[in-house]
Amino acid sequence: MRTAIVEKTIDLAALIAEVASGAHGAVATFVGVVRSVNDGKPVLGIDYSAYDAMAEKEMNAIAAEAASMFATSAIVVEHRKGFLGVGEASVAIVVSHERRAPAMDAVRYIIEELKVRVPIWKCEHYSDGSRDWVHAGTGAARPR
Amino acid sequence: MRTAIVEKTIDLAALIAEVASGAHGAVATFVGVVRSVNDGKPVLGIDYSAYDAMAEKEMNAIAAEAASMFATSAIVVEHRKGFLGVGEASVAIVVSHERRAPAMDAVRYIIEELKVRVPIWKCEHYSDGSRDWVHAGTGAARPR
Amino acid sequence: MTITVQLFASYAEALGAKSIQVELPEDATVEALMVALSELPGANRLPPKPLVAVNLAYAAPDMILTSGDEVAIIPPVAGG
Amino acid sequence: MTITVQLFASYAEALGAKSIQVELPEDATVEALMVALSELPGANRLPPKPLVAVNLAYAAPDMILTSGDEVAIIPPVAGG
Repeated sequence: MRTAIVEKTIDLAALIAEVASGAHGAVATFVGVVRSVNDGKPVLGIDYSAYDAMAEKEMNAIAAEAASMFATSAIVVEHRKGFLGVGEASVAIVVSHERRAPAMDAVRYIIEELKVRVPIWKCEHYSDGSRDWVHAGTGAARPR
Repeated sequence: MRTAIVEKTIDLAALIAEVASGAHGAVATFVGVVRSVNDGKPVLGIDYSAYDAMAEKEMNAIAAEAASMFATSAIVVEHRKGFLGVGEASVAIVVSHERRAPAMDAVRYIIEELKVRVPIWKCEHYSDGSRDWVHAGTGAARPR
Repeated sequence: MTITVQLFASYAEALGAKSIQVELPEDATVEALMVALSELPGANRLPPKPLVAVNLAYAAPDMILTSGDEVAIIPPVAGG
Repeated sequence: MTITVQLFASYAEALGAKSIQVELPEDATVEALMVALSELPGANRLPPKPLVAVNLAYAAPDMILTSGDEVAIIPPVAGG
């Protein structure tokens, strides 16, 4: 199990190789990608920023929860920060498991939790020169 | 949308590149892998065979159903046949979508349907020299 | 009419052939084909009601066969 | 006691700083910190009850702060 905030291009094949195992029959992945259009506005790119120490702690907690709930420690999560152009991967989640259902369930759990709990922000830059903070999450992360 | 029975190594990165798009924010994948152990028996590899024409037709029908249900044609499915060693990918499903939930739902729909409908068989070869046909699917595919 | 039936995987092994020819009356159904199959040597190694595909689609037992149909019996599938 | 509060993203822009120092009585709660924050210049651009993290975990309003705590206010998150 490994989670990280990274500043370089995410290499999905390397992440898959990191968790794959002959004992596992299933590898599920999710990759988030910067879209060219959001709410009808043409996007140049997204500047991701994070509260690094807390984001890494929270990502690690989420991965540990998934490892426990779905009985596999073959989990890797990377979230990128900095300026990303259209089509670049912002987040990648890879889970390898003996069976397919828990592999897919674990990926889904991790991305859904990451979206509401991990302190990462995005500032979208538009082709007209404007920019805006995106409030995609609910912000209603529960105190714990 | 593309589906195929293939005889060479599945290149997941190429499949992702095939369906990725600047308009899409999410790429979900599932890869099935030959396991080293099944039901406690050490496995050397699996010999996959298919009723090619029907398998391709059925895979294509499943992908078309997913494209309709989840509103994306950015779908690619490859299933390999022939003898695969432990750790080799037998099937890969990649779906790219504007949003994450339908991307993941579509991948799941495709692998679950593929498992019960597509006429592909596996003969597992064990390290003791024996082999056995695996009846993983229900065989209860519905006439249509 | 003569119907050629394709066999795959464990069924091909059980009957020792990749295809067999079955003689049936005109307008015979899939069910009639299954009865004819059950009388072949080695057929006791097939399940009593195997899945049948006609022209690349799973076929119901009451489907009427036509000369030239592509017919196959389908062992329990195990893709993925 | 003096509490250093880290600011991020839209909140850092709203207050024009990456961190601010707030003077609070001993045993002040997270809620008391929020009241103090709301009196700062530019605070009208923050929501009335922003999320607060103490020592890298989301904190309930009645949590008591201690000198040396790592405190941050957290804009609505948007990872992924």
